[in-house]
Amino acid sequence: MTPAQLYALVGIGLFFVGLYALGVRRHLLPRILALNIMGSGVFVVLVALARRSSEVDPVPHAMVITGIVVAVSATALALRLMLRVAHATGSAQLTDTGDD
Amino acid sequence: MIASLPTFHWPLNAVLLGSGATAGPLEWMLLGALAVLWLVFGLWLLRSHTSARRGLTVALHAIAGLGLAAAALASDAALFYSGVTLAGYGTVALLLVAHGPGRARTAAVQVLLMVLGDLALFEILVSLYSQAFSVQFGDLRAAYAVKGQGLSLISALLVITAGSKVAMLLLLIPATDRLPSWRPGAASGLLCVALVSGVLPMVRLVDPLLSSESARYSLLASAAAAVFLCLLSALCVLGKSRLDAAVRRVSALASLSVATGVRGLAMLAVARRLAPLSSALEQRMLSWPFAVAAAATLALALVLAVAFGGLPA
Amino acid sequence: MIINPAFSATLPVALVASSLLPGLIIFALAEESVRLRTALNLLGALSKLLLVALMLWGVYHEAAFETRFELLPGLPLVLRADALSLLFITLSAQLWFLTTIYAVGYLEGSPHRSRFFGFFSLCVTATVGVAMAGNLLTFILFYEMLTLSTYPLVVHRGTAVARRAGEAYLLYTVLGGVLLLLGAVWLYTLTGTLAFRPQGVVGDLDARHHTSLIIIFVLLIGGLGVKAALLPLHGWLPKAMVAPAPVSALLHAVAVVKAGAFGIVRVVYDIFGIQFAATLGVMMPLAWLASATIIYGSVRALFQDDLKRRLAYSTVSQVSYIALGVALVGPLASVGGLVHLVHQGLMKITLFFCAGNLAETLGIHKISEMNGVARRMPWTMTAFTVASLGMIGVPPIAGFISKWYLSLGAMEVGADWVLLVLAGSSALNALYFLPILYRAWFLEPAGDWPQERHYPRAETSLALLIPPVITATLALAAGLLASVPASPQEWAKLVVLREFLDP
Amino acid sequence: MSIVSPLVQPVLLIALPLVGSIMAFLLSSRRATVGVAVVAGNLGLVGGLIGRLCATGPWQHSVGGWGAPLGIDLYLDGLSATMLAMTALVSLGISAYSAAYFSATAARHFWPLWLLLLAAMNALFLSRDLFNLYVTLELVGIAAVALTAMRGQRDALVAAMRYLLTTLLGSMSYLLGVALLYHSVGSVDMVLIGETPVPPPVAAAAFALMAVGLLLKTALFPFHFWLPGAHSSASAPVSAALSALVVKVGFYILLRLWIEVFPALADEIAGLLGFLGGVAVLWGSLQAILQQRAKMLVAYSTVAQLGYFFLALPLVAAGGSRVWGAIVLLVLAHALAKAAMFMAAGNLLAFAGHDRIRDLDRVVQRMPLTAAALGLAGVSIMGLPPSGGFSGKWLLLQASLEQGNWPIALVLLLGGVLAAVYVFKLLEHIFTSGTPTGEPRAVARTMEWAPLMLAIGAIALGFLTTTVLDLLAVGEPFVPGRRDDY
Repeated sequence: MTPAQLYALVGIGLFFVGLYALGVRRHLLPRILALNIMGSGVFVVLVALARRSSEVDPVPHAMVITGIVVAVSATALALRLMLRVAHATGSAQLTDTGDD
Repeated sequence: MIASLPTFHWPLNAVLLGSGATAGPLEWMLLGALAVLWLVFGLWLLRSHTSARRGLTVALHAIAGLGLAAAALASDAALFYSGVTLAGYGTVALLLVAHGPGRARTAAVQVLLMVLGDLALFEILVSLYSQAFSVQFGDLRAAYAVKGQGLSLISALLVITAGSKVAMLLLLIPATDRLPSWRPGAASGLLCVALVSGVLPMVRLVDPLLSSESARYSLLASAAAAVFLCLLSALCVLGKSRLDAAVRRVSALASLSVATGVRGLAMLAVARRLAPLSSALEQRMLSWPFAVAAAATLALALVLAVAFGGLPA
Repeated sequence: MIINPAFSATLPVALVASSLLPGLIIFALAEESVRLRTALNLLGALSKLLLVALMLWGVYHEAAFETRFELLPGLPLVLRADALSLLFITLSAQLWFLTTIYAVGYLEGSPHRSRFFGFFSLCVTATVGVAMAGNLLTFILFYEMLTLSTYPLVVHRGTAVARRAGEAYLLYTVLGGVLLLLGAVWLYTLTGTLAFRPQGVVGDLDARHHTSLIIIFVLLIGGLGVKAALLPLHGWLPKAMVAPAPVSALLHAVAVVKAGAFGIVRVVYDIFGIQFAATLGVMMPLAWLASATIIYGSVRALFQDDLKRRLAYSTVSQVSYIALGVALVGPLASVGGLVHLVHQGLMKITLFFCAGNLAETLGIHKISEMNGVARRMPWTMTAFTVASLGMIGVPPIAGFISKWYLSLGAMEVGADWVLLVLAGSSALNALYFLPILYRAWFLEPAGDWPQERHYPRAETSLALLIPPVITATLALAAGLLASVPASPQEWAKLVVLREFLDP
Repeated sequence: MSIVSPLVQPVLLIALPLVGSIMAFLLSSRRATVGVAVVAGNLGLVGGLIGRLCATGPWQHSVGGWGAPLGIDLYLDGLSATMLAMTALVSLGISAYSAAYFSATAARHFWPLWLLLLAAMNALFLSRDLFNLYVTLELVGIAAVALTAMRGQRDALVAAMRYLLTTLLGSMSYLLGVALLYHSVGSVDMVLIGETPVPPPVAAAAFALMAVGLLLKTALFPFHFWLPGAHSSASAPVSAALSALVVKVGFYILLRLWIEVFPALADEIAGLLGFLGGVAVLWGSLQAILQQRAKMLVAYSTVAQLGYFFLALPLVAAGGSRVWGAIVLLVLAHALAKAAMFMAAGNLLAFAGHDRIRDLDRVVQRMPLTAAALGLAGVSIMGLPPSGGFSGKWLLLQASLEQGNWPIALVLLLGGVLAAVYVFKLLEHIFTSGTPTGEPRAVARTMEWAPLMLAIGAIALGFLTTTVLDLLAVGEPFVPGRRDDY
């Protein structure tokens, strides 16, 4: 097994860890973190798989950087929203479905 | 003398299914008879207590009279049928106006008999037309000569028509002792209807060149049908008290026979004119189709009698 | 005959627009602007009459009026005027004119009139479209438009009853529309065309398709039978009686019921082709269904005390005469059915006008309240009498002609049992119409009327009185003068000649 | 034809809304004016593009001269043009509505986000490589969530949060799929991937991941759990935007993948998606019928209508581009009609202060234009002629009967009936006479006209069917691998 594949597996592992957490945790903060972990997992996969031949392919790195920027902004929005929700409902969890 | 009367023909192609009117000896005579009777009827109407609705009476009398004239002069089925229905509905309406609601049940039976007769007449005309593809009586008569042979439904229907119309007339009899005065007047109106819509179809449709000695039989046939219908209907009219009603019926029959003696003569005149065509009727109507027809008529009348039981009295 | 093609292409559109545009403008009008609204209505109605006259003249001289527009790939929107469509258009144009006058008088001072007349015009637009549809797609388009534009009229009163009636109406018509749509698309997948052609478009299909053709026929007739109130599908019609009288008149005489019947004629003749349909063996069942409806409607009518409900059931019965005439495969019966399309319209609209007059002037809704009403409203009741005698088939009123041809047609094809059906229907008609006449003319009024309103000029307001008198006169004339050129009867003969007998 | 040279037009299509959004953010007043102007300009640009497209056929533009893989390629064919046109039209209606709808304070949040959303969507429809699609998709999601949360009520916030988690999860799963594909192909260009052989397991895994991600965003049953809450709790124009445009974005990408990248795989899961679509149609309609609040009803109707797009997928294998055309027609019709419906429902809400269907009597009567908008939009939703909804349905019904696929035909018809039920559940209150509850507030004219115009558009689409289909056919977007022959 090449290190690249190892990395890739790790990345996929991260992805599913995050997915699991997203599924089981109720509190919003862990869920947001879980999404970030999934994101990092995907980025790891990208970077790892970038090395398919001797020379390194720059495109995935570009992608990852872009992806990180996107993820950061998304996280920021998520956190702000979480605070608002916590402020409005009194708990940082998604209780009712909102469609009474 | 009659034969010397002039003959006119008016084509009315735009009217109905393309019709026309003819006035020959028979028509003149018929018109004369009708005019007299209808006048009597009119006078009787005006004499009876209907001053409140004189306008309506006059209008209806005029319309029904028009219908009678149209039927008498019509040389084609459609116009004839229109005239018959106009005269029928008009006369019944007039009787209702004259008698008021008191005679509702009588009137109802008369209406039912009239509708029955009209339906039968309609079927006759339709079935003859589908043979002849023309509404002119000439062609229809030819068609009847073909379709009316032997055991034919049409002859039966013809008897029903005649019978039901005459029954409308006779129906006045049993109830006469409760009619207002001048009851012959009332009868004369219905007599016109009976003549035009009951007897005239036979004149028009049945081939007149036939031996005359059987006239009385065939007239008897129609009369019998009429009496059957009439007695049956009378039962419906009088409802509960049957026994004394029956007695009254007999007595009234006698009284009317006297009262209408004059018109009996008139009828005889017509009957003589009709005599030749009667044996044709005999051949068909004294045969068992007639029996079937009479039976059917009775049954139908019974049904109607039950059906109209719920009508307002 | 030579007609400028541009003209012949614009005329159908103009005919549709003549009621569509006024309708759209009326929606925008304020409730108060009665004059303008009435003016628009009459303008539209009159211009439509004019255009129809033009078209009659043209079609009589065998000119072709057609407009096409590519709606779906391979499926154009076709508006075409042939003899059959003109039979229907002429009827609806005339009756629309009269009904408009009537409605103006009837709804005087009631709320939401702009809305009412707007949808009223849309309804007639849809009817004209249905009449001129040159293929099944166009027909469906206007047929659904008719459904949608009639619903607001049915529920116009806004009461809970009206809403329920509207729900019933929608339930039936939407389901009918679904059947129609399915049948049409299926047909299209088989034939590749939906055009209305004489002798139909499916005749040359392979024999293995015949089963599906029969199913398609059932689907189409089912979809149309809802509006034509064929037996199992008639339930909405009596319920829809809650609508104002002009609407009932429109529903029963001009638009909805007629659209269904007309559609049946179209499908049988111009989609399947009468002969082919007969060979499929679908016509006799249709005839039975129609006969059953005729008898059933009459029997139900016997037991209604509400005048409009009795009339509604009478419509259920009478409209099936049209289907019956079509179903008895034969030219004479066809004439009977087609001519009844017009005659039933004239007579039934008269009856509903009169019923409306009674309700509006005296507050009478039930037959048991009608004692002696003829003394108060002689003209209305005269019109009513003429129309109802016509329904019974008494000559020389229009109904007689229809019955005459239907009976002849029945004998022509040897279906003598139909004679019994017709005779029975006549007898039943007599049984449920004559008592009304008896009450109205010969009984004494029972005290005061429920809510009497007095009018200075006549027994009721002239706008309510004149239309029924006119339609009654027309019904009488259509029968008495049945043989003058371009009378309904003659026109129906022309249709039969052109569409069904020509090879 | 627009004055801007065609080579820059696509860039402008993205730049203009972006600049507009920044301006709207910086300006202290006149935000609405700027916004409407920008959206109108956007419509003009799209018009120009379409003119150009019909003249010269599809074409590609490398931003700043950098070609793929490092640069960004913009690509335009009939399909993207149609989606752009849809976005431009609907967003113009929504902007006109919003100009009157929002208070000054709310406008401060709305316009920047809204224009950003517009820019993101334009970019998405123009880009053709998987990674750009990811970025734009994410942008769309973020903007949409922010707009949903904007109203600030409790239910809105909760719904927005759920929406955000869902959409992020979707993008993640999509991105992982992209990564897998990139590994085996070495490019993110759709057509390239479509042409190079990919080891089946990788392809399957990638497609599964991307499909699930997109289905989450498109809210196909059973992934619809987030939609009704978000769409009903947001403020009216936002709901309109979400229902009419945003959900379509995910479907658009799925459609491109379906045609260009995974034709073989796609046909295998067509049955499953079709089934889910059918369930969505029935389930959504039933839920809509059961709802007591107007906006919830409309939201569930969106769930049902989205179902139609997937319901038709089993037909495309045999039906080809005609079925695709029908689907896109339905997408357009739904965009116009649903935007109109949501804005009309917003009018009811603004007018009566509530949207309980039960108490809507006479509220609707005093707003004839809104009532008309509801009615006309309803016609298209029910699929009655003449309307875009009808044309699409007719074509689908035709295809399904030609292929003897009766279940789909029946669901199509049944869906129409159920739609009629819930549409008239709203409409019948136009005519019933009740007593108004509470003191009604006036509604601005534009807020009544905007939905009416869109609804009329949905009807007009029924008459423009052939035109739209011709436009769609430009560059044959529904035939795989047609990209390289221009």
